[in-house]
Amino acid sequence: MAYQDLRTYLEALDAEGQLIHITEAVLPEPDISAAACAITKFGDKTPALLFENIKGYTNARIAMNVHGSWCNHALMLGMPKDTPLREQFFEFVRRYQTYPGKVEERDSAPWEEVVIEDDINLFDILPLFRLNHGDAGFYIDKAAIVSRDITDWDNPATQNVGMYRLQVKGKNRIGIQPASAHDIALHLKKAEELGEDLPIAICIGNDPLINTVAAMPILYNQSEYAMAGALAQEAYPVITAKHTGLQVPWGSEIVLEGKILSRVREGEGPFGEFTGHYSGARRMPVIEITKVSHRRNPLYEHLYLGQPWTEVDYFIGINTSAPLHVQLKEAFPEVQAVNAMYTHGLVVIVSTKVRYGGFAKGVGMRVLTTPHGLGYAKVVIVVDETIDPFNLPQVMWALSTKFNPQYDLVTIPGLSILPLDPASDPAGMSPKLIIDATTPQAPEKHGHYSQELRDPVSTEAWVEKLRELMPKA
Amino acid sequence: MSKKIICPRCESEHTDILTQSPVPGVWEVYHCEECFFAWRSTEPDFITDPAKYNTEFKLTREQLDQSGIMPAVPPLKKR
Amino acid sequence: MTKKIICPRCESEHTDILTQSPVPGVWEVYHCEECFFAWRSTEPDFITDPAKYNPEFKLTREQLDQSGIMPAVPPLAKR
Amino acid sequence: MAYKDLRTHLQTLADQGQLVRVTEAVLPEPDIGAAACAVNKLGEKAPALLFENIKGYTNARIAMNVHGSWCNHAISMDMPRDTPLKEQFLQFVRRYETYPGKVEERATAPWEEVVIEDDINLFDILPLFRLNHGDGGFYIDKAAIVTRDITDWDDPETQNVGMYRLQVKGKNRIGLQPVPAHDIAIHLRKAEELGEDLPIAICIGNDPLISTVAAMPILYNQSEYEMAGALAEEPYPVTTARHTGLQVPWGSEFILEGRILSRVREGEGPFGEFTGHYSGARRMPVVEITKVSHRRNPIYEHLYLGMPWTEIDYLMGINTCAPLQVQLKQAFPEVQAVNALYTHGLVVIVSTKVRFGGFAKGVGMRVLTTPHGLGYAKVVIVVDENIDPFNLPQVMWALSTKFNPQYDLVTVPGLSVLPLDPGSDPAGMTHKLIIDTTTPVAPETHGHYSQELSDPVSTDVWVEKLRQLMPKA
Repeated sequence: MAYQDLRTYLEALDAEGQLIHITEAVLPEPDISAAACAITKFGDKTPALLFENIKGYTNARIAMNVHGSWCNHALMLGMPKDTPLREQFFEFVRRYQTYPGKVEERDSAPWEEVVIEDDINLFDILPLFRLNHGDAGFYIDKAAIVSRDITDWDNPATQNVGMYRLQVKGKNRIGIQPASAHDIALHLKKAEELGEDLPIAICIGNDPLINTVAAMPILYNQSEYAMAGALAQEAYPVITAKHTGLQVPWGSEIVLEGKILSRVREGEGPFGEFTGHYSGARRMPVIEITKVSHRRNPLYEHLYLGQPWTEVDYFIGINTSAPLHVQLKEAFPEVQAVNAMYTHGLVVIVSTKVRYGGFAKGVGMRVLTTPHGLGYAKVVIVVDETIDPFNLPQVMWALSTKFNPQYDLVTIPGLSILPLDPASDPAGMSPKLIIDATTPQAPEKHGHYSQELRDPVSTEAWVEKLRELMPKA
Repeated sequence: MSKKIICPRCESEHTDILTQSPVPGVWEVYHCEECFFAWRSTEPDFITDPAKYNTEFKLTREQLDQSGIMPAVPPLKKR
Repeated sequence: MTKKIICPRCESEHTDILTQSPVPGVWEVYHCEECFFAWRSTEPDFITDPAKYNPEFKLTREQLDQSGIMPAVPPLAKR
Repeated sequence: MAYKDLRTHLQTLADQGQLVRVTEAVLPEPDIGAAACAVNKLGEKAPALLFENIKGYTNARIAMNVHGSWCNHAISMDMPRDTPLKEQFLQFVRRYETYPGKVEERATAPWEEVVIEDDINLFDILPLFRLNHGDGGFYIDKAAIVTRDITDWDDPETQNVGMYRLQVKGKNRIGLQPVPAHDIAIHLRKAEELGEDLPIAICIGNDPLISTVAAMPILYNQSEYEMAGALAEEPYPVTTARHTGLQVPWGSEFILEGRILSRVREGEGPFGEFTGHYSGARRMPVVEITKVSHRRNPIYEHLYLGMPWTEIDYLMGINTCAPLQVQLKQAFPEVQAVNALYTHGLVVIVSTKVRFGGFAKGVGMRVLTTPHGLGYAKVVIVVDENIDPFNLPQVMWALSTKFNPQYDLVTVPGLSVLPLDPGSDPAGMTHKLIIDTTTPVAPETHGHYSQELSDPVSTDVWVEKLRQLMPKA
């Protein structure tokens, strides 16, 4: 069953013991981010946090760490909370491949309850706070942002839902970072070529799936709502926001509408990014907000990010791995699974059958040439089909026994990479590595691999037998 | 304001109050109209005090004006 | 023995019974005096049957006699 | 020390829910190997197994997986069962640095209860079985093996306790693999130069610490019993076995005494090894057993090994890390922790402070030149001090953001590695890699690292606060 809004999902998390209500009075800084950082120290089953008593506010509520564990991720998919990561990955891939899912347009939405069009002050409407100490200001970092190509407005395939960082810089003024490779940058370019503003809708406090999709590298002409419908396995509800005419999630808590000002660039940043490093400051586009709508007693949702692992790593793990998996399998059906969970896929581990000598290096080069891999994928490790790429100790075993740097290491100089990679030099350029940790196949003949250990016959039967005999915790 | 509010980051005086806490007197949020920094009065002093602000993150309007532009502004076209 | 026991690995007939199960009749353990292979009568047939033994692991006395020595036998020295 | 023999230790494991008794009748093959392989598929907290009903035997008992989880390892160190791996490592290093510990010589031992000197048939005394299908026979793979230098018999420093694989090839005849680099090979060489046999004692079914020490790369003139005393933090009890005059553990279940036949080599192998590959067959020395002693109703202890992770990876994990840590810190006090858990240290991850540009590569080269690293350490990954090398997702983050192959990758061609490394080509030779994933410091200038994210102030306070609020499982 899918959750159509954040409230329903938080209730489900609560029922599963995956939500902590923080009722003591906390300061916006540094308490909220310190707590959201602290919760990540408890392992990979942590609950979400709901702050219900924030000093200075009368009724603000802030949800953090909503996606911040594999348990929460499983519950988002409607799976049992202890579902192993690998099974979640394969279920995600399976649903992803049912794209397009259904989208259901509704006439009215709960977020229409309160409307503000005059004297907008976002600082009064949203309980904004600083996330990391070096951030330049108060960011919105977990919004689903909707835009369209104004030169092709009626073509729904151009509508994009993405997640970009937003620095609230004035009462109704927001800085936005549209990375050049992302869909919204294409929309902005077309509008700016004509000297026109770009309508935009910023949707905050959402059902968990649309946020997952907004942060996912899908193709330009794919619809995020149809993808959310595929992942939900039921029709995804949307509604048209009348002020801009953009489709937004029916279940959002808060919808901000406005426009990106044409041809304006203004100081933005730094902001602590998913790389675990601050981004530095650059001049970036500016949004003016002209209408705010929200539910009564709205929930504000935010995402913590820091040095891994924090919420962002759970949030952009499986949804980065799944498209790579599907795209690689189109060329190489031998591919078994793709783990691109490290820093949005700067490190990618691929498990594959090997058709012939040198094949695994081909798979590695293919990773480097996928749309996402072109800008990420700095180190690609290819392992045998018998290795689970999500099981890092197994990957270390493959590296320890299957890898000989004389034959199995490929360095490609001077490739492109996202400029946020702090190691890139100059920013945006890096050599990349393919590490072939598969067993050599003919006509490759180095090493002496013929006799690999396999599980004894009847091991599987014993797994089940021992599961019954295990001491109950 | 009786006391001038100085931006902790760029030390400009072009600052303004963005908002005050809905519960009166708990905090105020300021922002800087030069470097776009924002801060709350209750944050730790290494955020709010210009003398204690982390030097690694100090940033002036001039530096911002020389920073990179992302994305580039395209040439104008006719529709 | 009425039936000759053949070593599943090197197929020599120089085999012997090492032991029989303390509970009578459950199994016997054989070994090969040529290639030093040992097996129990109750093991799966891909271990006990010379025709089904994994060819990757087949090994003869001749091959063993040509295999590496570890560690090398040192020259004799006087104390 | 809590555990002076295997029985006491098994009782403690049982008390802590870390022992499964298998009472159903099982066949020696394939059930015991399959079950011991299966138990590690049930997660990182796997219990030990005690087989109490083995078809064909009247009263045999076989203990498997005694060391086979970090819980069991913690219990063997008398620490709480859920102690995190890194804490176990640091505690292990702390006790290791108190070497030499005390040794207590006792006049009698429980293993003297039953003595067999005539018509020895090991197949009747020990419930031997084949572990992996490709093994050349029935092995003893978890014995503490004691020898001395016969040319310097009275110097206790020459006494060695090691763990070497043993193929039981006849009623009282055992094949032994003494790797040339190991201490026992030095003893054998001296005896064989004189044309004399080498006395040997094979001790089976031991307290957990002596197995840990026997599998540990300590120095030639260090005493394993004193090391066990240091790790136990109390005197380690030993008894002199009169037939050979060798000191053996007081608590062993079985003691086999005999001699390595001088200048004899005979076919041995293959055996499935810790590399996850079979070893092939070679001609190796032969042991003749002349006296067997054992406790009444002895417990036979065995170790499963296969594709990681299995018991052996837990048995020779932390005890491989600790000596490397101590040796590296002698040169570089900046070193924080060493993770050499992967295939006995073929992959090594070192966390260190960085003194100046290029320093981390120096640390990597030092790893390659430690006594153990010379024959292992094929891939060395150096990470910053704030990375926990035992936390692989953190290591992947360092690799993803701190590493630029143009500057940070060192390939050293043609180094030595143990011949069991299946990637070596020819066997025993390989290229090796140093991967520097530390943050560049002056005078290194590449990349843009100045602003790394750190935990918000008061995160520690929130960890404690949230610990109280966490839902109880």
